[in-house]
Amino acid sequence: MDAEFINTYLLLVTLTSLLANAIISIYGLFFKPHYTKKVIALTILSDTMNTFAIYLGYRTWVNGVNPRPPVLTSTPTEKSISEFTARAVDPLPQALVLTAVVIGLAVTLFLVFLGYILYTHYKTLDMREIKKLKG
Amino acid sequence: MLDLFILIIRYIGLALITLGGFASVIAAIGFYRFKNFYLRLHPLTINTIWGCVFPLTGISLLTITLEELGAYKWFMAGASFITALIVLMLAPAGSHAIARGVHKSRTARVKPCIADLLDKDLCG
Amino acid sequence: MIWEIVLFVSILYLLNIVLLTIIVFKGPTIGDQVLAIDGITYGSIVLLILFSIYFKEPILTVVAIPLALWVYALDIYVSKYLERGDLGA
Amino acid sequence: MRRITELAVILSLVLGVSVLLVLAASILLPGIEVRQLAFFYLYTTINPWFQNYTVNSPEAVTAIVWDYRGLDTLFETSVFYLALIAGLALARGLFSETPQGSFNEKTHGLTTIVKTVTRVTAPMIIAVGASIGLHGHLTPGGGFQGGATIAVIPLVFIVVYSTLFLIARGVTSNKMLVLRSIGLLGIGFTSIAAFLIGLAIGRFAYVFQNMPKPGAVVGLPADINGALISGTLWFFNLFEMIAVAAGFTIAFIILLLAGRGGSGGR
Amino acid sequence: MNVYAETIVYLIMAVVSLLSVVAVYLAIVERDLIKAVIYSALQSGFYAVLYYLLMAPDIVLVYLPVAVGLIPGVLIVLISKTERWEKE
Repeated sequence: MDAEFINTYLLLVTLTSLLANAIISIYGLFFKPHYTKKVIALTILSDTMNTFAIYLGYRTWVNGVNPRPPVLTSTPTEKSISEFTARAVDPLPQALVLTAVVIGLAVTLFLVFLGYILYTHYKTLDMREIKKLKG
Repeated sequence: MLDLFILIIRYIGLALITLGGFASVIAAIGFYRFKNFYLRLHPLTINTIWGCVFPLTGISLLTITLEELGAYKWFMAGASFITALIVLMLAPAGSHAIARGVHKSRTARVKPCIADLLDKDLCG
Repeated sequence: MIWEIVLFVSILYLLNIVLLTIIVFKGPTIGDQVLAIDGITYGSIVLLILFSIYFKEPILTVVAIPLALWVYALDIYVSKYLERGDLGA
Repeated sequence: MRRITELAVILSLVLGVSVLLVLAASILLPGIEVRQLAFFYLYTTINPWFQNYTVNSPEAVTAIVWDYRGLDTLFETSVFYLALIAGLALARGLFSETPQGSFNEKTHGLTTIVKTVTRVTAPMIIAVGASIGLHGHLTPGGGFQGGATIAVIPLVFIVVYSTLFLIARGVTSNKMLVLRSIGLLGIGFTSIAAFLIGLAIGRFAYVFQNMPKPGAVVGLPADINGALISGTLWFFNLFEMIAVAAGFTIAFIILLLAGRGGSGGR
Repeated sequence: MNVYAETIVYLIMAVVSLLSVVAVYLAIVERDLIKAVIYSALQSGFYAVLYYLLMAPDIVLVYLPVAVGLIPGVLIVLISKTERWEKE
């Protein structure tokens, strides 16, 4: 049980928890009858997928030196730029997730409007009863 | 002289941070010991003032003595002090709003009850 | 010595977050849960700023201010729902 | 009891599968290196010795969002507005009636304490959002972040006061529509700014060009009087912030007006 | 001390994501939809801490207003206009 084994184990606990979150939210999305619960499960699923993308862009510590965010805080010289590229994490997944989060909010607003219109038509949001009503 | 001054500021900051850490754990235990919703407002206050506002002030005192942080250390001290001010303003208002909402909607009962002058039915 | 104290205090705040999370999971009413979420947020503000000191990255401090603001928003949503039942009124 | 059993099963599955994974595979773990593309982005995001490739912005994420992959972000912005407009179009036919009554301090909203605190802190929140948005090319932040931060304020005001309060103060959905259109037009004009300058002075230039490139020497300035603005990035952040905040405000006003006097469902 | 620091950072990541699993599970099985929204807000807070430790301050800044500030509000509006309990 050296330190490296424990570090790897803890990183994999994080990864597996994300996997479990994805599975649970997919279950909620398909098998829970209520519309609002489906919307909640959808937001959780999209958040989990975004977190996977961020996680794959992470880089681990080297000899006790932490990675740093992809923002250069000192004046750009040869030395600071090479130190920056040696430590900064991957900026590309962050840039992609950034727009995905805002689009997710717009889609949630759309689904909320749709749910309210469903309720004014059917007087219920339970999917089983809506299927029964057929009208 | 200046070194002594910096050292005093640094130790005050570290003391505030350490006290805040212990106070936050005590507040979390208090959430278990108090038995109903209205009493639990009290450990939340401990968590807010001792566990958040004072450590943030301590951090802002500590960071202005740390040369390792580079040119952005004044930014960090100012940002943590502003966060402390915002928490000091917003947390009591939030607690007040949630306590009033819960009491008006009668979701939580006053369980070990001596008197509830606002709403007699909630007692007991 | 500063870095050791910062790490030790961050573990205390992690303990605070875990204990309050259990309150959120078992608290009987909605009010308890919202109060515990407030406590979690105030704990994690200090946790994040402590790690910003430890990593020696001062720009990471920016994230603390929104964290303090939005939990207030959550408070008043729940409060207005419980008090009025209609958020627009 | 059933919940506790299910939770125990799930948590032990997570911990056990982690043991299997730690013994079996190391391919899913982040390593100590980044990929070559990320290395390129990090190396050239601000680099005085690579004038033909650099963006002159110390923040790599904003540089990727609005310069390296600016066209992607333009289309993502249009997808985002399509989703918003689809939601509004659903609501438009059903709830277009104007609200009855006027705002009354006594009967609408929460208590005086909450109202006062909200009134004091709202300018601070807007200032924080604007600083997050406009410093997006120097510190973490940008147009999307600042816009989403400012967009919480209308929702908080609607909840603490009332929808009628916002409408009485002149924040109506039509004005917000104008503001949002200004933001979108600003994004469009900024994306072809270098092209228009090139047309005016008769030199070759690309659409979505920021800094001068080999073969196209037209470009926007990297700094004004020594204050770094990174060419188009500052303008993109400003207009995106306005557009995002105004777009969400329209949606909240219409959503909170729709079918007033809800049952509450207690 | 630096060796412990790496382990402590990974430990916080692991604990926070394990707690988020519990929050997601309770959000899915809970019948009271207001409580489900509160659990989902808690999960969002944990993910924000996780993003911070994965060195993505930009994502934290956009994710906190959206997932803790706006989505619970919008969902509570939907619940207050429709129905609160999910039937068996």
